[in-house]
Amino acid sequence: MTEKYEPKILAFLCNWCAYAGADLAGVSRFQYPPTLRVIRTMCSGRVDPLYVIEGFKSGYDAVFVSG
Amino acid sequence: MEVVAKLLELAGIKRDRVQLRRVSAAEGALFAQYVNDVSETTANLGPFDKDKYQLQLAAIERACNTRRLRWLIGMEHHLQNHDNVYETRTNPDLVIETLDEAIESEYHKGLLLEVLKDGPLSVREMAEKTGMPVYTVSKRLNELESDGMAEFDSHEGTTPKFISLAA
Amino acid sequence: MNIELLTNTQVQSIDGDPGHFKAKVRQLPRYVDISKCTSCGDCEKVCPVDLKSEYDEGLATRKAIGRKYTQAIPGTYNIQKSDPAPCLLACPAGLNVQGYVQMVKMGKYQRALEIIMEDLPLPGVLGRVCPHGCEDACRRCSVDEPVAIRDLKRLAADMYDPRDIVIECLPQREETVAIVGSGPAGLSAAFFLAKKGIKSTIYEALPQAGGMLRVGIPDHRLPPEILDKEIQVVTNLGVEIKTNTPLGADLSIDDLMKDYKSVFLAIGAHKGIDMGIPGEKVNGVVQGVKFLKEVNLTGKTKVGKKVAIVGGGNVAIDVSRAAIRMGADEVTIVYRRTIKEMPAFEEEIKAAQDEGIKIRFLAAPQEVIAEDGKVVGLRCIAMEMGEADSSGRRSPIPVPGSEFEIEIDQLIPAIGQRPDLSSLENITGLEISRWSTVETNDISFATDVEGIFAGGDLQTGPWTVIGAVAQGKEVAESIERFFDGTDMVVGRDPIRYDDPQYRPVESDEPLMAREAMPELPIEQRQGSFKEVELGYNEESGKKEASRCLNCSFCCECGECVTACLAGAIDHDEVVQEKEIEIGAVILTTGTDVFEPDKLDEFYLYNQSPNVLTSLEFERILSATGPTEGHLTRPGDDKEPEKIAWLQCVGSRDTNNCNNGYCSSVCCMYAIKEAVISKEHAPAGLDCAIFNMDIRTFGKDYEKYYERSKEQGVRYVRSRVHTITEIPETGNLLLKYVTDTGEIVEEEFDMVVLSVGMEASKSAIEMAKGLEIELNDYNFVKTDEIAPVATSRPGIYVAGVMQGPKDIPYAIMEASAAACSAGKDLVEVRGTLVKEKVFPTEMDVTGEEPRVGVFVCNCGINIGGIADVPAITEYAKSLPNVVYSEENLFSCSQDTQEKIAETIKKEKLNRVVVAACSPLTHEPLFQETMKNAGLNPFLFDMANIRNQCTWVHSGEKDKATEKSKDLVRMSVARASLLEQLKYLSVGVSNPVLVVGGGVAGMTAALNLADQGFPTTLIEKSDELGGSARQIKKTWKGEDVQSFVGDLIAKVKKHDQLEVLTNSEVVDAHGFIGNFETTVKVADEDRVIEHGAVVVATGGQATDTEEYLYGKNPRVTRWHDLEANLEKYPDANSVVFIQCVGSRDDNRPYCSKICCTASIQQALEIKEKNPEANVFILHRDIRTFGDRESIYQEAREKGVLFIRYEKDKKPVVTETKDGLEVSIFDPILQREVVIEADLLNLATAIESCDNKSVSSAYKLPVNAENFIMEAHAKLRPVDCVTDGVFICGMAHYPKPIGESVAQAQAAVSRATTVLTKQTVEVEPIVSEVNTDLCIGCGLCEATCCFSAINLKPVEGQGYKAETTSALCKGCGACSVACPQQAINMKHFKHEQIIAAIRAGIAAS
Amino acid sequence: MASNEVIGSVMVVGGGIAGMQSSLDLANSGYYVYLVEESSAIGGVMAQLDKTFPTNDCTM
Repeated sequence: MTEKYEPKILAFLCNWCAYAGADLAGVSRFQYPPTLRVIRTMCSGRVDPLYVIEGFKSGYDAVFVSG
Repeated sequence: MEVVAKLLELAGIKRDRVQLRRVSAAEGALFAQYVNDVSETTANLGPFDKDKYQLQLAAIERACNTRRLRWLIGMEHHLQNHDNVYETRTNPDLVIETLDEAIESEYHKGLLLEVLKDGPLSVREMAEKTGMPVYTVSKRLNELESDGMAEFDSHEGTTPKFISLAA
Repeated sequence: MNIELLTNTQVQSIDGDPGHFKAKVRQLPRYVDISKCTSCGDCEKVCPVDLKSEYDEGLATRKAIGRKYTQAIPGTYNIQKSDPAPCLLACPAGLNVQGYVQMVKMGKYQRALEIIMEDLPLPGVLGRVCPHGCEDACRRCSVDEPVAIRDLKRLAADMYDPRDIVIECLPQREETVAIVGSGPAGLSAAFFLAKKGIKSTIYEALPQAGGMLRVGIPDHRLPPEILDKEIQVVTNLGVEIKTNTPLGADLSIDDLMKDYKSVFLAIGAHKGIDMGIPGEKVNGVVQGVKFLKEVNLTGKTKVGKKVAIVGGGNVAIDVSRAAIRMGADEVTIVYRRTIKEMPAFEEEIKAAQDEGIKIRFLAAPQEVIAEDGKVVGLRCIAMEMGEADSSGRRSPIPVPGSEFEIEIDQLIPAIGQRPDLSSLENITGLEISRWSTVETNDISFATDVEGIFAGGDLQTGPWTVIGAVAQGKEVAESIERFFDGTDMVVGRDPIRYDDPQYRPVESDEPLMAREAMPELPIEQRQGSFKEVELGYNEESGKKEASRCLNCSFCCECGECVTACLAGAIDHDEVVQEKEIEIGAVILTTGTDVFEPDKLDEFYLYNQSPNVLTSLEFERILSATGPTEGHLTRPGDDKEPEKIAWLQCVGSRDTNNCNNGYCSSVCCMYAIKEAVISKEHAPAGLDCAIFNMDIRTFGKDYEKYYERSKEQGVRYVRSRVHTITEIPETGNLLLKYVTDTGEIVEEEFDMVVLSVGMEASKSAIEMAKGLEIELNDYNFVKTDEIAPVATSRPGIYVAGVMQGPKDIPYAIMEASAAACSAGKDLVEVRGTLVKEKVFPTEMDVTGEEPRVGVFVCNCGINIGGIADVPAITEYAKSLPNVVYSEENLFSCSQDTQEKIAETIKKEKLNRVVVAACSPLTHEPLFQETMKNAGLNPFLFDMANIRNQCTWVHSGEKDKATEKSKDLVRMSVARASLLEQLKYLSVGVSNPVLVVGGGVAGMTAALNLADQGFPTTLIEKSDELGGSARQIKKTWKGEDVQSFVGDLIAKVKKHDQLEVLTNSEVVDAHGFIGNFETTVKVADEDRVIEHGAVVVATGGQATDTEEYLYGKNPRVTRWHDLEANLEKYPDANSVVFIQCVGSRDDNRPYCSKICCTASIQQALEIKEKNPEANVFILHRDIRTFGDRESIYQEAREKGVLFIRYEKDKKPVVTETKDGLEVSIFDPILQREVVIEADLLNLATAIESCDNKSVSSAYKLPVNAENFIMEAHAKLRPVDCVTDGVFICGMAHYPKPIGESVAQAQAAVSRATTVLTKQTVEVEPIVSEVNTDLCIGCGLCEATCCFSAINLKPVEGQGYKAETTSALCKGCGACSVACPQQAINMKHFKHEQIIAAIRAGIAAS
Repeated sequence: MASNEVIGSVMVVGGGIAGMQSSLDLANSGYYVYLVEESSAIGGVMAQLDKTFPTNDCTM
């Protein structure tokens, strides 16, 4: 694999679903690139559009919302 | 999230930069897969230049803060899934159409207010700075005026200049 | 809090009846004060005792002081001790042998001497002349040779001058003591008196002090300067020795009694005993003791050329060796018995013989032959050993006519000594025995004359030096008591140890030869009294000392006491016998792991270091294990390339061991170990599991098995028949026969034995003591329909003590037992519990944030990948951070306490822990916050393990960078966190049970019995569920009568309402306060309740396979179950297993079908033994002791044929019936079976649970079984608080497990229902009413009806949150057009801060 | 205390995973618990295990 650009991605993970899923991915040692910067929210519904914009304004390359 | 994605698209930011995925507590493998996908997609899009989109992001932020959009964001779910007072379901296409129209209008207005922040500008100047066609600028300016968000300021020669009344 | 933990404790007995038992328990001390120990580990560093670590399965060592494992609870240290070591018990003076031997091992000679001199003032002397009974008692004798204890004592005294040891003495008292005699007894008494502050003066008849040590032992054995030095040890304490001062004319006892308050007579036994033969008074005959006295005092005496010595003791040998040194040409010892009986030390006899001394065994002197009054010869008679007398001792008897003469010019009798009493003659009242010894009290050594004590050889007759020393010490004690006027005897009886318990001697204890004592060469000994034994050097001393087996575990060297700065160690703690009163008892003592030593010849477990048990292997994989998780083999630390697992070691085996059951967990753990090995090892590790059947019957286990195949784990269906070690490589050669009959030899680097469980001996003993019935395999016997009740009412059992099972089921049983015990005691619930109080919370509002960051290594889970020190250092540079540190395990109890301390010390008001996941560990750390007086919401976690190091293990630098980013985000958020208060809401105690099968009814009945108003809803029109289709449990209990009984009880119960034809429609509310809408026969009813038990059940599926539904001869198993009598004539019955299970559609095992089919097969066989019964299966999964019916079926001729998933049997219709064709893997060909009857073991699926799962928001797994909160540890709780699951709604299971899980659900529900209030997380929405315009969008958005518009006077409508309902999702906040709603703990500002912090400024 | 008076406490013998669960349940539902453990710390065999199936969770 060639050296690829490694982006920084802002991630919002729902406490009960995706965050737990991400924990489980860890427990199962599924490997993925270290691109995410995770913010835990109680629900993906908590993710205000303003947070997404704030993410881009701060310089993230993408925003990933999972719940 | 749909609203944001649409706004970003209007601003020329690829909507792939915002990704929404469902992952349950039991789907560790799926989560890892999604991260791989998103990372890959984003890598292909290349770095996001936040400075280049400064104006656009500010405009989107403004748009998102408008009551109209927030109302629509809040109502979207309700409109699509519940009956209205006449016990009929609003036509989903109509909801989307309304939303799209609102998004576009609020975004444009956001852009105008952003460029007007630094002082009075003419319609042509606004069109130049925002990249919108002159006609659209006039139309949105008109809307702003009727909302009480902008007003005529002065003439520079024959060219009328406008100022923002928004915070 | 309400659990009193009694560690090191055993139950002795339980008396009484259900409701009021009295238990006697025995608690061994920890020897460490829990309240003082800081778990710093300093004691462990200095402890000299190396023991095998049980936690690491013997693959590493541990100390006698320590913790079971790092995260142990309680986390304080513990000293392991057993009874006093045999060496100590054998020593008359009770020296702590193990202690000083360990100190010599460590090279700490001073400390060794300190230990020795607790009991003995003459270490160098005894280090040379002690008869060392301790060595005879040494348990090392059973391995090779005893530890050279005496020589090690000498080494200590050689290496450090005993005179430099500080002897602590009490302040001097007024009373003084006179001691007559300066031998070992006198010196010892003087020494111990001095320690007690009692001054003494020693009167010695001879010109030099030392008694027999001076005059009875020649210098080649005890150099006089050693004796001088050690007498100084005594005199340095202020003891005066007056030599040449005998009792007698010039000094009477009365004189002494005038000047001293007490007199100790210790004049020894210096008078030789006559032989009693003619001629023994002639010239040239001299008593041995006299001879030695002359030699020792003057250095010369008359020595003949040809010397005969009579006797066999040490004196005889000493005389002989002295005579040789003094110039005798020929020295002969005449001894009546054989060398075996000779009382002299073995090494002395040998040395004498080496030096040229002859010993005439079996010869007795008869007459001294004299010429001119001078000895010229000795007539002797030969002896032979007679028959043993009543005491078992054989006496020598003369052989008639065997007289002979030897020519001599000197005869030295040395047959014994007795005290010379001439100086004591005029003491009135002193009683003398017939052996010329002084009679005293056995314990106090007080004579009949007040104030006069007697000891040493004077009291015992000739005995050992160490015996005399011991008596001297005892006399000192008596004299002190005499002075104090207290009873001299009481409390001094020696403690007897009839059956002392020691550290077991390992069967594979490595042999180590005893270090040889260097000696003076023979040629240098003649004419010289130079010391013969030269003493060990340090190196051999340490080596010799390391041979000690540490029989008592702790050696009581006291090093830990010195090391412990907290002063927590107390070696004097004693055993506590307690009686506790309880209402019920739950036994959960677990099992032993099968020890493959028993089958060593086959498995080479003891012979090859690379054959391990699975538990040992578990330790190798563990980050906390001996290799810190690096997968290497113990033999040579090589990384293995091929590992084999051998299944069923000690399970399913009635040939080699009597364990006919399946241990239920080994398949799964072997798969797990293989999968994890592959993760730990570089790519290409070959993992092969040799098995008979793979039994992955638990929830999601089958999927795990299938995934392991994808990950490359290899499964070999074969039992290995020979294992041989390849000596050159240490590899193991496995020979086995494949399914197809091919013989294969394969080499592996490592072999892991998947050992099963075995009833533990101690548990068996306890159960018998408590009169609790056991089953055939010594597990506690229970009924299938009462799975946690033992045969003794009021005593319950849970876990593997009842039989092998996996963790979730053990936990279910544990809760079930808690339910049963609780039910017995309902009337007194809450009478004995207390409540926990936390320190008052500090209000930090308005304070500048002071953030503390704690970065966890999680063993190597984080630290092995990310650079934890760098992250910790980095954290210090972040704004608001005032403190940061790293921990090995942040979650361990000691670290928790340390964090709390640090919070207080550093005045932290925000805490960030960078470790694992907040989902699992946040509550723990929040408790720590509370303990430190901080609000628990001022805490944040950075998940740098689950979401970082574990998933980026190949990118260490990037993982470190990401960790730093995550810490930065966490700190940014934490700085803005605000304190929140828990809200408490009342609990309503009615309870709802959904599902009227066995599980639901059991749950409902148990709840109602405990006084909770219970509503049981059942969707069909009758109770009973799927159990109605079953006739018998596998153990043979009648299911229909059980179910009928249950239904009757349920219907009758006054606390229980049954609603049939009912269904849950909708539910609102939360733990403690649910509101459920139930549709009862088309009518909606709202039920308020505090908890829900979901038991919606499972059912057998239909199938379209195998002509089911097309041919009447094809049935499903429960059709057959209900109608077995319909088919009495069937002569050929075929069962097909896994119909619809374990396939792509339902990738799980239905768990019960193997047992059910075998049960039916047996019934058919019983009714018609001639019938041919075939079971076509993929694996037979008769877990636990169900294995026994599998065995029975095979014995009765049921034929089992295996098929593969992709080679299913084919069923065709024929004229007379059916034809089943299947590929037989053993015959390697297609076989065709004619069948009258075909029975399909169709899969068990979950009943429809959609309405329930959506009403209570319960996630289901891919196969529609309701998910538990944690697959391993919370198998009964649902993800939604207050909702519990049991029965087949959770997963297919037999009745027993359903009953247990139902009881467990009750127990879990009880923990909610018994509370007055429950606390509600304060993470809820908050409305800024100034901004709120009352639009109602929030209300429309909220899925939980937690936010509503309420009229406010003069302001129209305003939104308001119902905190108890709010889940904190934040949807309302996003929906609010006014941005008037914020979420507590996830505030807008907090999230924005975290977003911004995620991108490094740099 | 009268001999037939019911006592609101329970003794749990064995501090492994099952014993701990029983104790926690009982203590949380209003009973005083004596947890009797033969060794110096609770945790039983489970504390020795590296990970647990089927989730490969850490056992601590």
